[in-house]
Amino acid sequence: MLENDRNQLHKLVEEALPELDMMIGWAESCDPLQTTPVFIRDAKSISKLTLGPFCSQNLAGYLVKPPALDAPPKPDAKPIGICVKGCDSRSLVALIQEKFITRDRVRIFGIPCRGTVDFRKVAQRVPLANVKSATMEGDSLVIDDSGTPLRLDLEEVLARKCLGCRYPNPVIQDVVIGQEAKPRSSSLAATYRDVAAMDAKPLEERLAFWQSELDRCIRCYACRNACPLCVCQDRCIVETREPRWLTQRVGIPEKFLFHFIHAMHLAGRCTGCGECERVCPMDIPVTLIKEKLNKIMEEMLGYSAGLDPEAVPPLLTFNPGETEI
Amino acid sequence: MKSGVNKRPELKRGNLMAVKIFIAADRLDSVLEKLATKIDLWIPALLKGDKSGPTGFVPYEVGKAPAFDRQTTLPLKKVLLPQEETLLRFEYKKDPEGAPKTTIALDDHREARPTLVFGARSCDVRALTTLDRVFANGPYVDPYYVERRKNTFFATLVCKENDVKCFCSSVGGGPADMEGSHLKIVQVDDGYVVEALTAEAQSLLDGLGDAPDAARDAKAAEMVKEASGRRVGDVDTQGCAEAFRNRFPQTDYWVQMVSQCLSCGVCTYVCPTCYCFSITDEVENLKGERLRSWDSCMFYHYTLEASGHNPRPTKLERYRNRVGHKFSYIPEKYEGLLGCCGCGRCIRSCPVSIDIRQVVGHLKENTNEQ
Amino acid sequence: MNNNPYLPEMATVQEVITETGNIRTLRVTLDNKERMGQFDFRPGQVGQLSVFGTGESTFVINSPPTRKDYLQFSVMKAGEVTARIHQLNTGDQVGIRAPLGNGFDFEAMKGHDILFVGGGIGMAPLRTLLLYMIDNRADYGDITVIYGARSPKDMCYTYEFEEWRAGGVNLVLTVDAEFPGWKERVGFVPTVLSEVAPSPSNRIAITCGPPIMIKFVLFGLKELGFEDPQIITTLEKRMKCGIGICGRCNAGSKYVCLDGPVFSYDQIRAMGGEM
Amino acid sequence: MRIGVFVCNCGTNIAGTVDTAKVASEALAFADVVYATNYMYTCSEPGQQEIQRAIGEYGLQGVVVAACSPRMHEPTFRRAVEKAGLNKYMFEMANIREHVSWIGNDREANTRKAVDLVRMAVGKLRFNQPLFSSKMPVNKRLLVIGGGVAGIQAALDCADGGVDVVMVERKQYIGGKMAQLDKTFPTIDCSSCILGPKMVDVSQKENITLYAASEIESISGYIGNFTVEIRKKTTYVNWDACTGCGACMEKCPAKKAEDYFNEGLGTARAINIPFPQAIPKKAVIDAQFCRQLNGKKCGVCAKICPVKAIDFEMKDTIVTEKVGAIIAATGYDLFDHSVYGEYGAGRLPDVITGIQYERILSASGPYGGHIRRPSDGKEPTEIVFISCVGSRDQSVGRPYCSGVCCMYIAKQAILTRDHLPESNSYVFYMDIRAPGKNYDEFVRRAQEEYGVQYIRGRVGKIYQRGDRMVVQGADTLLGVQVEVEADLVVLATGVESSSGAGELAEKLRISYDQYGFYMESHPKLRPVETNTAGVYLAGACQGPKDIPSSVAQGSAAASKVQSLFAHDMIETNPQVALVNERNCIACGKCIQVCPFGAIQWKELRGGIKKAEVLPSVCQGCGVCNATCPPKAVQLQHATDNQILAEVNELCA
Amino acid sequence: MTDSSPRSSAPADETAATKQGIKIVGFLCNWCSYGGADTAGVCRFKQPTDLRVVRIPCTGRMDPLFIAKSLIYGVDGVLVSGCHPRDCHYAVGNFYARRRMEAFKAFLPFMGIDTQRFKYTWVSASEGQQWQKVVTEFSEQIHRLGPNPGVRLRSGDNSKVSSGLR
Repeated sequence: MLENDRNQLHKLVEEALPELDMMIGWAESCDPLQTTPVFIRDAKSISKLTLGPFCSQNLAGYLVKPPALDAPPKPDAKPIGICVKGCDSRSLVALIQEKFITRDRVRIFGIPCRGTVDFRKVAQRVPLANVKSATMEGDSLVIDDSGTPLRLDLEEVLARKCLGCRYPNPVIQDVVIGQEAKPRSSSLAATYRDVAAMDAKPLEERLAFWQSELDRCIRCYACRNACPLCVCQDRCIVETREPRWLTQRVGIPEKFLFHFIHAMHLAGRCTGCGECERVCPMDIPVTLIKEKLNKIMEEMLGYSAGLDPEAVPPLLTFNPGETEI
Repeated sequence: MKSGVNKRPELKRGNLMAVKIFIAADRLDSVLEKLATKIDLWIPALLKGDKSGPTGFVPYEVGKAPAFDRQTTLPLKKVLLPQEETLLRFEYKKDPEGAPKTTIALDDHREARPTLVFGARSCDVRALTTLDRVFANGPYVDPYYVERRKNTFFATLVCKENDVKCFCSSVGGGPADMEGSHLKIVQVDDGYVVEALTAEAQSLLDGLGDAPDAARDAKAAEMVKEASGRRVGDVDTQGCAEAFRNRFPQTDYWVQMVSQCLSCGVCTYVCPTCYCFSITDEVENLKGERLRSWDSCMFYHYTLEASGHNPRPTKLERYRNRVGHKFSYIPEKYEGLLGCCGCGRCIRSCPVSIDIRQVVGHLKENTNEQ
Repeated sequence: MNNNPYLPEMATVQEVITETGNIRTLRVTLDNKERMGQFDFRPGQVGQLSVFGTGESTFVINSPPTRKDYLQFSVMKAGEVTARIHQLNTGDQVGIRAPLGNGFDFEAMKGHDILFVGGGIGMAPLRTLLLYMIDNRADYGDITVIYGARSPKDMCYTYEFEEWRAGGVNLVLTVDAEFPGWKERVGFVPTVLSEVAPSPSNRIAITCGPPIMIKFVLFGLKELGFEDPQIITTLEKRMKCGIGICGRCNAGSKYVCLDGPVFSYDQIRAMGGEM
Repeated sequence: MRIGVFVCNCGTNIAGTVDTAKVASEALAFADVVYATNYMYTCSEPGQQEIQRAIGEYGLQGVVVAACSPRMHEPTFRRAVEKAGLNKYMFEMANIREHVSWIGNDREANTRKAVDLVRMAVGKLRFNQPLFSSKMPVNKRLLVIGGGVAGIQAALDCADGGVDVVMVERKQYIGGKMAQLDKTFPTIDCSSCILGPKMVDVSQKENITLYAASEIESISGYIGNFTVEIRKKTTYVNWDACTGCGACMEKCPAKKAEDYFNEGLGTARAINIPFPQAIPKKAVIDAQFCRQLNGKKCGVCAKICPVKAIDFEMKDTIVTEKVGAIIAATGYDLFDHSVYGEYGAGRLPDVITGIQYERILSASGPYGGHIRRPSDGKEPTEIVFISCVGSRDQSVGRPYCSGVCCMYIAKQAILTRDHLPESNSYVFYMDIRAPGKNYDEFVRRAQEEYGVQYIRGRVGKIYQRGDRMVVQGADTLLGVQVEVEADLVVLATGVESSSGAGELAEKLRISYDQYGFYMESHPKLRPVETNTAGVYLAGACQGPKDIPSSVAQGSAAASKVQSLFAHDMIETNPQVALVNERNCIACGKCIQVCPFGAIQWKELRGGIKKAEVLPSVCQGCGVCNATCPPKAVQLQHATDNQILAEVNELCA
Repeated sequence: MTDSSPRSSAPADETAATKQGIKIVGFLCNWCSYGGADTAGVCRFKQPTDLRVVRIPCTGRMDPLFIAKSLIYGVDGVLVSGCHPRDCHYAVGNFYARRRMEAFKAFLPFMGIDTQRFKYTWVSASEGQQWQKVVTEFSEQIHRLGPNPGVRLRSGDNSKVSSGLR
């Protein structure tokens, strides 16, 4: 099935490429459990494009952080083709909504998603050093660790964000590749299960948890830079001295404030793609912080980001009547 | 001041009696506990509950289990170059007479305590040769680094297994490379054979255990032999300095290599040879500190000038500089020494799976094709 | 210097001169009298000026080594540190790490004609060498200085122009547009350069100023027949340590703080790297 | 930076519970503070001189005064430091009186708090920057919105002062509610006799441009430089031609049109000039009732019109005017009494409102000034007035007093007795509110000379009995139930904000209260200014008012405008937002949230967009600053670093 | 990481905090609540002395991150007060603020910070008595909670706190 989808993608991209500035998709990398983003400008590179549960990166951010060069797009530039999973598509909607991208500048290849593999979960089963290759066979992930192939149920090694996924199918797309996928969650409760579990703990335990987790933060800013909606990037206030919100100290307060800044700047904008958590080299559940704010936005203001290109993010507007929000 | 690392007499390997001990796996904890009474002890350890979670070097605490099973997520450079350290303290002193005159007192007092890193890897230790050149052998000597360096000892594991991202042999090292190490640790089935490689390392082993029996000694020797023979990685770094210079102006090449880069600092922070730092002042009322903290050449602010001009404004220039620094600028400055130890951490931790081996490997190709 | 190259020496501001709306000149002396007496440097070498609590910034010591009553720094307000420096008063203490960097090769220039082309604050690094040459006038041939600023009130060191001229300097001043009372030239520096048209033979040109000016001055010098090794400039980069360690000011394998800031154009071309 | 700290004793106001000498000595130990002292009255002339002396002597670059509230003396001290050569924004105040000495007696705790507040002020001051005003030209034209008595007064005052005035009135005539009144209290002046000449003045002044039957479409710009779009509504009559002869009205066959001017007490023709003295005296076709416009064959007016002014094809047009100041004088509306079912309103034809009764009393009214009841035209003999209908009643969302009802009931009762000497008037009231000059005397006259019976109490019910109505109520003074058989009941309906007030406020970018009345800048000290510079208020749009108050406020607003227009240029407040283009990521969020439209796009070379603040429009609220993710927009004098500095001093 | 930072591992100096009294930072809008606090002062309405006021032009200026900064770095309580809804000097600044602060208030406890340490309220310039009530009640609330430990406390052994995720 995956093979068919890949062929379909190749064919569609081949047809579309002459009208495109470039095509952004995934290609296999040196890591069998993760792809690498690829930027295709000529037909002979199309074969590099791949699909499947290792395509974890959210490519939407590349549209606002252009590859390599930092110039504003020319007005007559051709559209950019991009592969998006369900969650990625919401980032795209949010970026269109905030007018960072115009809809006609992108050709969206929608990929219904059955979940992406979290390599850390695989690592719990088999030392990563041993993973020579990984392939999908039906619903199983088959790991070749130069011994007997290890068969893992895909469900067991899915990324945390996938488990509560409500939008596996892109919410915006021009073409769709493959079969529609079934949502794993249809309720707030299922989507925000981890948030609820955290909320259920006593305050002191939550503080201890975050102190311990954030203590590991090395402020490499991978979470920030991977976030498609962290549109400030190089201008981010966590690095500036004017204004000067943070020092270069490595204390927990600094790290707390950094993650507060990241979270508050995404309040009402985060689409829950989980990139911040995926990229963290220190395995900090960074997305969980944003999930809490997303839950607040949904419950308090009935707003879920990245679904309606016409909507106004809730913290950029107000309703005089909401006396009891 | 010219007190370069290379001149330290204690590091010379004289006619040493091969002092070896065996530490049974179940005695490791008590041995470490004993060691920790002699010297400040750092070990590789889990940084999070998960056994597959991130690891790094931490000061030993009783009961803390070392994580020897794999390379640490974070390198050991912070033992010598902490992410944040105080370069000096300053204090504004008011004239007691109340006149507006204020004087400033400076204090750069520092202390380097004898420290042992138990469970380093050869790539990590090898990386220090790069840092040594920069911090200790330039026209200016960095006293903070050098004093720590002189007081720090390394007990290095012979690498049992490498993963697909390791390439230490490509950059002059190897799984059993003991260059710069003071103790050699070989993992055998039921414990560790630890061998002193220098005189004062011998004293560290005093009273920690008995010599290994013949079988274990043989097993250890066999493992060392196997590891020494193993060639890890196949990147051709010959002439990469020259090749880089030729590639430098080829924007297309760098666009291809760097397009997926997020310009985050992961690769530099996990890199054992990346040492770039920033200096900032922090002050509270009359007292303050001048801090040195890790910086990253992948960050925009790293080179941003007060005028607003930035010589490396995009990730293209920044990534190119990173590659150039390691494979061209450092070799040029230091007689061919590479600024890379082949540990593969940057590949492993890169959120978008950028492979520096590929970037370096393609430097020499004539075309712009990947 | 002490054995910790990061540790500044304490110095005291002796005088503050307001040059223009956003440029001030500080004259400082090291608090250690003995050190001040021995302090030696080459024209073009730099110092790291510390305002403790805000940070350090790099400036050329623009007084010449031949005049050692004080060390002079001219500071344009651009960032956090320079803004604090502008708030300094006579009697305030600062930290200094100096001399750093390479400086001008004034020995090699002996016997040559000299052309200085400066714009705005770019005159500061030239001033140290100019005054050195005036103080050793016999060693050098013709000295022509082309100095331009946006307007008369953006010009530094106006109080010294007479002294420069008296020292045998052909001083050509220009501003971008006509201003009431301005009796010198009007026009951009590169234009004035081609009007003055100094001969390139046996001459060394030293230029410093805003990047756009440098770019066109280079064209102008080339047109006049200057070769790369004859053209010398000082480079600007963001610096922190100032001693070739922290990594950020490199151009290729050279560190501007350590190997520079003075480079000839053939050197710059050879370095590669981002500017 | 060299900072001087001056701690004020304020006599014993501060020194009584704060050890000011200790505050000064502790302040001297703060970084950058080179001089600190305490002084008896820092705001006094010698106190200010002491600051100025210290600035000179110690070369101070910034000054902190710890004294009363900055809302009190910040301007004073800013002037003082400015005189000594400092930029006035290199100054901070620590409020150690209202916020410290006056609210606690614990000397030690107070002193500690005062020291903290001084430390925060010093901390902020380190990040202060000299700020400079810029100058903007003033367009010396005035827009008056609303042609009631307040608007007319303001327009005439300004026009007399030589100001070009544009007046916009949404009705087809000016004069507002006052034009509908018969007499005015407490002097019983004829309303139209005193207002008429003013209306005529408006039409005749060359420097007043009147747009009647027009509404405000949009307003952009800022003080000194507004651009206003005015929608001229379709009248179907070319007013340039119309002479107001009235021939069309006489011949118009559609006679059942609603007579708005007479509050529905009679009928009008579909083409109408509402009253003989109307200004402008121009006809308007009511499209709802016109036969021609409803597809029937007619066009009589077009045929009869001697100047061919009728134009059935007419459409709304938009005209643009540029002005430098705006006075809102949009007046009020009357409460819809039908919510009080117990008063039978709507069902009982002889329960009418006060304004309807005014029309009945008026000689130019529907009944020619004879008092009759609407139902059968009979002269009433028993007349009941009920006050506070839609005033002072929380249950209908009108808790406020309308202020004018007590007086106009008294007036109407008196006039009733004048017209019908045999009649009896009863007034049900809650309290008598008669605080104006000669007002209370007037009410007394009604009671004592005219025999009007005042009954203190609420009316519970009105119902029909025969051809009369029974008014049931309680006399709370006597504690008895009262029942009056009445021929006519007049409800003193309360004042409420004009319909559409909210929409207009949004166009004007001024705020309004929960009832829709416009907010003044300060309830006491800036009663006619709004918080949008260049927009002023006159009359009942700001709250219920009687005629003299409205007129006074009209004149007050006019004087504000004229003092503004006395300057050719105005200084802008530099405490506004400023974009650091280097950090701006062009996300547009600031533009999205700015309540004043003060931020716009600016294009740099290469098509790069950046946000740009218009300093003259910016009011300095800082919403943009709070919203901007990279903090490229900084509110000057309340920058992130300044606020963080204050917070940091507390975290230390 | 904390192990290389001498500062972050230092325990919060609670004795000092107790000795110095509780510190509450108040962000007050210039037009209403700052005036209300002035009014309370003019009327000599006695209040606890723990509050330190930062004057801001409008609650719309209030970035919730100022609150985060204060609480993370150990201020004991944060009180934000502005004009009543619909009475904003800038028409709508407090409407924006209300949403932002409400969301922030719900978020704080998730990170382990007691939401009771933060309060926002609306007090007009004439409501001196109301101001007295607000300050008194909030100060008492913070006193009951005691000094804010902030997040400086050493987290202890990282490996012992389980995430409970996955």
